[in-house]
Amino acid sequence: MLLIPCPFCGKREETEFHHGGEAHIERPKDPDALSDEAWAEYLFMRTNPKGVFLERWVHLAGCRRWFNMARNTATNEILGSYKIGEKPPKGAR
Amino acid sequence: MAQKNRLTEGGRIDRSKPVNFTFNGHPLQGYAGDTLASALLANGIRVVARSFKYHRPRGIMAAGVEEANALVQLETGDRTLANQQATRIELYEGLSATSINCWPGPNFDLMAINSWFHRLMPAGFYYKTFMWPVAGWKFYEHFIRRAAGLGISPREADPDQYDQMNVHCDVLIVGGGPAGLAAALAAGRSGARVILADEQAQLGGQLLNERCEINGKPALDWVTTAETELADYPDVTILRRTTTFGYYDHNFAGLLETRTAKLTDGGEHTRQRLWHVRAKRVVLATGALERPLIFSDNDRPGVMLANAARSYLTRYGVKVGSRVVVFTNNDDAYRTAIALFEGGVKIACIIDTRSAPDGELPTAALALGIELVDNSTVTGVTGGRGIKSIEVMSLNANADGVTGVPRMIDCDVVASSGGWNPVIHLHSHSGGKAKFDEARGLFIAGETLQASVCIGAANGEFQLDGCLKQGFQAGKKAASLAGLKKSSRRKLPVAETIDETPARILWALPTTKPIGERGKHFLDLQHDVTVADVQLAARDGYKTDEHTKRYTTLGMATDQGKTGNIPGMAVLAQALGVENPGDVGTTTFRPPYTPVTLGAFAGRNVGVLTDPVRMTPMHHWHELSGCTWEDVGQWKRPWYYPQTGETMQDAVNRECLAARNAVAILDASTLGKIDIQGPDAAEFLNRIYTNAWSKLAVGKCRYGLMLREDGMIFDDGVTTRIGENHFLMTTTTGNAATVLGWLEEWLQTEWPDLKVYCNSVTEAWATLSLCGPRARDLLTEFTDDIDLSAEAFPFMALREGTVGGIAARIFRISFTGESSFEVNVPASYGLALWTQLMNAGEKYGITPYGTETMHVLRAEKGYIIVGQETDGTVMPQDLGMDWILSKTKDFLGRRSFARNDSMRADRKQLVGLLPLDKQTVLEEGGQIVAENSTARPLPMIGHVTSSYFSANLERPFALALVTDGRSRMGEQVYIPMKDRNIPAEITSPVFFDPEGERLNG
Amino acid sequence: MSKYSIFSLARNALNFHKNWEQAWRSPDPKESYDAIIVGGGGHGLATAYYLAKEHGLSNIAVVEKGWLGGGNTGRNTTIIRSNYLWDESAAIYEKALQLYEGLSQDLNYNIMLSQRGVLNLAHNLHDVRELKRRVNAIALNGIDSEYLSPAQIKEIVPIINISPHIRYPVLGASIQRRGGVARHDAVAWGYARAADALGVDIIQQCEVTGILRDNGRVTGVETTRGIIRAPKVGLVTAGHSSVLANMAGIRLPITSYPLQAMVTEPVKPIINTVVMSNAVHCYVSQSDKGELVLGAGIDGYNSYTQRGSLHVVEEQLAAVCLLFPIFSRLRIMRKWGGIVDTCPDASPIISKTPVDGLYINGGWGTGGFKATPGSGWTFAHTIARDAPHRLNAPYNLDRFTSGALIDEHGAAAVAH
Amino acid sequence: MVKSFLRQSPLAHLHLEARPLMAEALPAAGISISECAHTTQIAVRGQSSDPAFAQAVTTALGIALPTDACTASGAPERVHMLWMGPDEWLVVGPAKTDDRIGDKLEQALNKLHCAVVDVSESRTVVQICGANARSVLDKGCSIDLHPTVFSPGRVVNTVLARSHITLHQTAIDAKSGFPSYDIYVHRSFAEYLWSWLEDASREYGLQMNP
Ligand SMILES: Cc1cc2nc3c(=O)[nH]c(=O)nc-3n(C[C@H](O)[C@H](O)[C@H](O)COP(=O)(O)OP(=O)(O)OC[C@H]3O[C@@H](n4cnc5c(N)ncnc54)[C@H](O)[C@@H]3O)c2cc1C
Ligand SMILES: NC(=O)c1ccc[n+]([C@@H]2O[C@H](COP(=O)([O-])OP(=O)(O)OC[C@H]3O[C@@H](n4cnc5c(N)ncnc54)[C@H](O)[C@@H]3O)[C@@H](O)[C@H]2O)c1
Ligand SMILES: Cc1cc2nc3c(=O)[nH]c(=O)nc-3n(C[C@H](O)[C@H](O)[C@H](O)COP(=O)(O)O)c2cc1C
Ligand SMILES: [Zn+2]
Repeated sequence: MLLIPCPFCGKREETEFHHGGEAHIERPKDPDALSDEAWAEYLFMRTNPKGVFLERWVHLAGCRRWFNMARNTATNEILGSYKIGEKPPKGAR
Repeated sequence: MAQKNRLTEGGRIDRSKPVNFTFNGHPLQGYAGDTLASALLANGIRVVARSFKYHRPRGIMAAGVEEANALVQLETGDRTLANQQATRIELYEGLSATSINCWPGPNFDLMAINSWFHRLMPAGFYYKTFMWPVAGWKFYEHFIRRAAGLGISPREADPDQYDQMNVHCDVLIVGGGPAGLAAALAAGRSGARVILADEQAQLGGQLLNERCEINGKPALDWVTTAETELADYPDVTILRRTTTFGYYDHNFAGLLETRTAKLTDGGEHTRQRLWHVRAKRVVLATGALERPLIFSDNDRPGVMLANAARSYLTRYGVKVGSRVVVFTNNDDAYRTAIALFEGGVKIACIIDTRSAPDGELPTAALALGIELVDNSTVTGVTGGRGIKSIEVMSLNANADGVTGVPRMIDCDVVASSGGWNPVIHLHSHSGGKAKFDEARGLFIAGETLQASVCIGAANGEFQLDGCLKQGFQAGKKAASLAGLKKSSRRKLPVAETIDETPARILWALPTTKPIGERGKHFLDLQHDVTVADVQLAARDGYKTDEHTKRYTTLGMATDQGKTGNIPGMAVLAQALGVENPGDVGTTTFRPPYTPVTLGAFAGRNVGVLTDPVRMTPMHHWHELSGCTWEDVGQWKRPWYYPQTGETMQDAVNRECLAARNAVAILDASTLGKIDIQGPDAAEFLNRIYTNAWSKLAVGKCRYGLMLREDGMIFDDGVTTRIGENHFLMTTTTGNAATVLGWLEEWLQTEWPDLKVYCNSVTEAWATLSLCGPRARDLLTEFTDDIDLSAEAFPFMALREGTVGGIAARIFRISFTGESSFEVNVPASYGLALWTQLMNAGEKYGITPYGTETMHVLRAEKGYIIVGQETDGTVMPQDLGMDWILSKTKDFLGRRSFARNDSMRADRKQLVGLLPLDKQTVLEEGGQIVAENSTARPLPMIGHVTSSYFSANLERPFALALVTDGRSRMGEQVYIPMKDRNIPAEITSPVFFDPEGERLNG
Repeated sequence: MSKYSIFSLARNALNFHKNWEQAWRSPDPKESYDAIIVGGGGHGLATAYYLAKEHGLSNIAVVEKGWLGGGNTGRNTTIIRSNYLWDESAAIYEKALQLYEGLSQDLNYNIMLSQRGVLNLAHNLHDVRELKRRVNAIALNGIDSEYLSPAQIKEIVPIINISPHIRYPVLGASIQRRGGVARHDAVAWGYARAADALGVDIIQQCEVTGILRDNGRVTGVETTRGIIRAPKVGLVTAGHSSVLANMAGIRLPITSYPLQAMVTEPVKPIINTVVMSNAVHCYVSQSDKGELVLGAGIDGYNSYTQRGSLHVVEEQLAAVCLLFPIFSRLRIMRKWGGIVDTCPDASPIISKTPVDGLYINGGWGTGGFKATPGSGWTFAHTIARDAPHRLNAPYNLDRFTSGALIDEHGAAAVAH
Repeated sequence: MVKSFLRQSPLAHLHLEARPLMAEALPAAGISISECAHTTQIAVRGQSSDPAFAQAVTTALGIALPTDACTASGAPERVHMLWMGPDEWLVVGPAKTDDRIGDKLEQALNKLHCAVVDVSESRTVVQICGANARSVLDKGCSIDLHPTVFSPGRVVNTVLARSHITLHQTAIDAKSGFPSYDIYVHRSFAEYLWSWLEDASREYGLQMNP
């Protein structure tokens, strides 16, 4: 049972959130310029690391804001959360 | 012969309160304060159960959670509880318990025949046999299943209630023994919010079983004072009968509280409450469990843990036997000998695996005149249903064999102690490591991933004084780490420290023959796993702890190996020639610490509270009208409104005809509605939807399709431009929340530069959808400020005004293909307007219709339903909806059209299907084949997505997805059912009013 | 390999079972092999077995970081069935089921296949439609499959609540009578023993930490027990698929989630079949030992911790209590988690990779136990011939580029 | 213009007003709950970092924009404002005020990038107070409601049982120390939530206010 630090509301139970997968996957600016492989990379390919993972969450039952979080997927230790557009906390990169 | 083993005084039972109960039908009596186990022992009952596999007679071996043998079926009928440990059942008036897994009873059990074949049934024997004939397992399995399984499940629904509670605290302390109590006092004094939970009905832990002193007074006095002090702190919560069953990430713990002393019956209360505790700090003061010595035939009724024998005497005033042998490898068991001796029990002797133990406790025991047989072990036990005597021999130099002359000692109880195992279960649940203390042969808590600490016996501190000190220190530190700095200068309690000399750890004790050849050395008493089984596992190649566990089922019973696991792993280590059992390790500790009722996990989410039923403002009108409901997401929607005597088809026909010929009304309030505002709103819609939005005029509506990035259809709906920078989007009922989430996700994470705000207004509006040729006539009666004529108010337009005196928005949009008016009023006026429309509409034949009729009507028009015509693999082109794909802008999902599979010519396409016999309604989900054949396999070319009888067309019809369907118009295909292939013709998917004249009418 | 039978059991009994041979050896890794299979779960062991048995490739090693079968093979709810929607899925799962049907004899190890039938419940009209679609498709593929009314369900599962008034009423079910359960550990052990007998080296406690490549070709693996060379390497590491692929510089369309399961205390037989409900994320069967084996839906976030969150279990058990009100007083004895590797289309990958000689088998998510023999059989073919078998050709990595996904989501919100 | 007698709250059909007032019968009632129907509720979206926005809101309503997370401004019995998110607020007006709040806001915010949406109909408000109010909420809500952490003026969007709610602690009784809360629940969930509250309150003794 994760205790997730929403950058806006503070620490709340996991049940208030929804996980949004890997963070920092940008939608290509010009999809037509991409090969099928590159498009597939954007659509489907994920790092899925064992260790520190930069991921997206949305505080669905709270402030409805999306944010990013750095969490160790091997231990569930949370290194910190940060707003969209901000840089990951130190030690997470 | 009432309670022949009960002492006349002593113990924490109330002799003035006799309690009647029955065991296997025999009426017996105990006292308030007894457990079922102590009462059975008081009454001289020895055989309580039979073992799992060999059906050997078994007695009571412990006094607490570690009991592996004495399982009973408690009560009968709907309140029955299976596999209950007699040691944890507080005795109550009228209790009735029976032995499980034996017939006719524990003293004589027919299945004991199994033990004759025990040689054929070593660990894992079933993997090696039952393979012939090929279909044979089904036959064997039938009998194996009936023989296995312990107690019986209730056969009726549970009459009791369970609930849950979420709480936060600074410090959660698990265990109310001396260490936990001390921690609670220290934390409580610093003003912390404390939860102290103990699984027992009384606090005190091990002190309840001892006669020791704190501050020079009986230790229990200190317990009482501590409880009184704690009760005074408003922020200290003490939970008795509450087991912390699981310890999860980020200091979250699950606790199970049993709310009544009568285990089976919640009465007026909830029977059990499951607590969700989020703690800043956790202190684990869970104590230690004694482990037995593993010797030949150590499962006989009368072999028990040394501290259990002590507990029955001190806590319950029960003599466990008349001649007791204490068998030990450590000093602590001498306490049992002394206590029993002083309580008037004859001690036959103390057998110690060590030579000449000279610690304070052995010295004190010897001073009482108790005989010590040192450097020895029990090599055999005689007596099946109760010990008659034991055989004792000296250990050889390596302690791997015995020497000398066997000596027979008469006795009826062997109280054995192999040392203590700290309870590190919870620590491990949450990802903490275990580390092996080689010197003492036990596992203690290693590194933790949580903000937690193990203290007291759970931390390997076995001295009372040390436990108190660790407790105070841990409580204070936890409070301070949780942010409370207040400190107290009260004097700490002290207890006498009795030095104990080191134990001599021997795992499986030798007998006169190799292990397995004389008697059985049981490790897991509940699953009948022996030392020989573990050795066989190692020999068979199952060499890791986890393999041995699974091959032998060691530790997989309801007690989860609380007494057997550690010796078992040590035996495995020996069998593998590994010197240090720490290198073999322990198998994984998993929640729950002790079993937890399913009902408690479910809590109040049962019955009518299972899951919210979402209701529209008109819900209760529908209910009263006798409609049949369809579940759509959490909503209930009217499916159809049968009148007396009508079948579903009758009702749907009537509703369909009314919609096309008169006027019909649908509650469409469940549709998702999203208010979208901002200067970039149109641009936002351009990206989200496949078609273009910038040029939509204010006051106009447009249909839109949303795709996922993989190009597949995700949702659809009509969006209206309410103002230059203001749109109202509608979504399908089931997807309302998902679509809002989708919009927010793109806005917030990908396009934060777009100036757009989205707000859900689904619930703000009641939507009453009127359709049919008389709809306009009816509505005209209700409004004088909106011109409803087709010219003034065309299809796909919005008007605002009043309807029936209520501020309203009317949309001329249609899902039925009829001239329609979707009237939206503030939700709390929905019912009033609905009622008025029904009254006034009577003369036009107004008919309420449900989702089924809606589906028929839309299908007649070839309109799709997302989730029915689509399944996550369907692109707009497949549905013939290329017209809605903008060629001039990018939108989500567009790039995926250019992938190979998207451009395949033979994709499945939406078509209509007309069954040739004009009678048969095809099965939705029916598969379509090209060939009229009964061969299997038979290649499929598509499937029926929607299928109905149409009263308007006077025939059945269907929609389908068919490979290359659009080029198959007029072809005959077949829909195979169990008994026949139904022929049908492929047609256009639009069956009614293809020109759309009615829409505009 | 000495044969297992009632006779050998009797013979050994005379001797206190002291003379059994080890089920498999524990050799040290050799310097090189013809092929290395990374991952000693059911799929990896089956791959090794069929490589040796069907393709004569016996100089191979199975390299396992922990203990055999300690991954998902050892923690799944053991449901076996082949009633999948799409032709491609039906074909491979049916192949697996057919291999299962003779597996105890083939391996000479009783895997206790119990074909007691698997029911999938429908709770709303949408479910009913989807279920019928599936039932029809499966039957046309020549696989046994029937649709049951609530009354028929009640006959098979008398303890289920079919009241139309409960929150998730039981409106119907599909049944595959040939479906059922098997003893999961035995599948791993049986394959291990049989593969070992054919000469396969099974190396436990040996973690692969790197994948050696030269010029776009695989040359071996780096392990905690040293470098082992081989011209062919098959990755079969389930939950850890991405971790291994990343070692070879490959990103996969896979996400790893915790999936929880649990057992109750044992009771006398009370349910004789397997009941699954995808809509409410729960499934139930009773083991031969008497426990109810219950599975939940996946947890909502990536994790490698093999433990999940409590609320997931609570929701699942509330649904169980609704469908089986008599279970409310039974107690959960143990619960655990596994790590499942899920693909976007809920179908697996059995494929060559961009690195020559490197093959991958993964993405089975919540439902690969039932596929174990078929997965190993086709993967062995793929490795031996450096080309997929007809049955696994659709499961290549390219499908994510071409878009030819095999979307089993309908079936497999939870596809056990 | 609007015939207000036609208006029905989502709990109206339960006829709560007609239920016996159990105060006397149950002097020890630990919980009292009631519906506060038909409050005005306006969702306001905008940039709190934009001083013009905050100023305009204050001008329109006479109360400050609560910019601290999870707080409210204004007095609960008058127009007040709840923080819903970093760019989202809920303006609440008592049931009987005229509906001009929305207009005032729209006028004041006219020129700015913002959104003002009348959502009065979306939710109803259930008020709960009494000695055991906190325990009842604890049965279904994971927020820490201890007085040292959660006090009058605190607002959270969260989950209660199986529905999303907004929880606003409106007061704490000076004498008894008992808290009062407003629970905002979407109208389609209202009946479910009410049943849940009744069920959770049962052990403490429940009193219903008209
Ligand atoms: C709770 C749960 C319930 C399930 N229920 C069902 C069900 O009812 N029916 C069904 O069909 N399926 C079910 N599944 C899914 C099924 O268990 C898996 O799909 C299947 O077991 C995968 O088998 P495998 O052999 O590929 O993987 P595994 O058994 O996980 O084997 C992979 C092995 O790779 C090893 N490994 C990983 N990294 C390395 C490395 N670096 N070096 C060496 N070795 C490594 C692991 O230790 C592991 O032993 C369930 C899964 C779970 C978790
Ligand atoms: N001399 C020895 O060899 C020896 C060995 C062990 C213990 N002891 C004595 O035992 C005492 C140990 O004190 P302590 O406080 O550490 O332990 P304790 O055993 O006195 O108390 C632990 C308490 O925790 C409870 N508990 C355990 N797991 C629980 C769970 N999951 N949920 C709820 N409750 C749980 C137990 O019921 C028990 O009441 C001391 O008096 C010590 O001297 C002596
Ligand atoms: C089908 C199945 C049945 C199981 N039955 C039992 C059981 O009867 N008793 C038990 O303690 N554990 C049982 N387990 C759980 C295992 O003890 C163990 O928790 C699981 O294999 C995961 O491994 P781990 O807990 O060591 O990580 C069972 C597991 C499975 C997959
Ligand atoms: Zn938040």
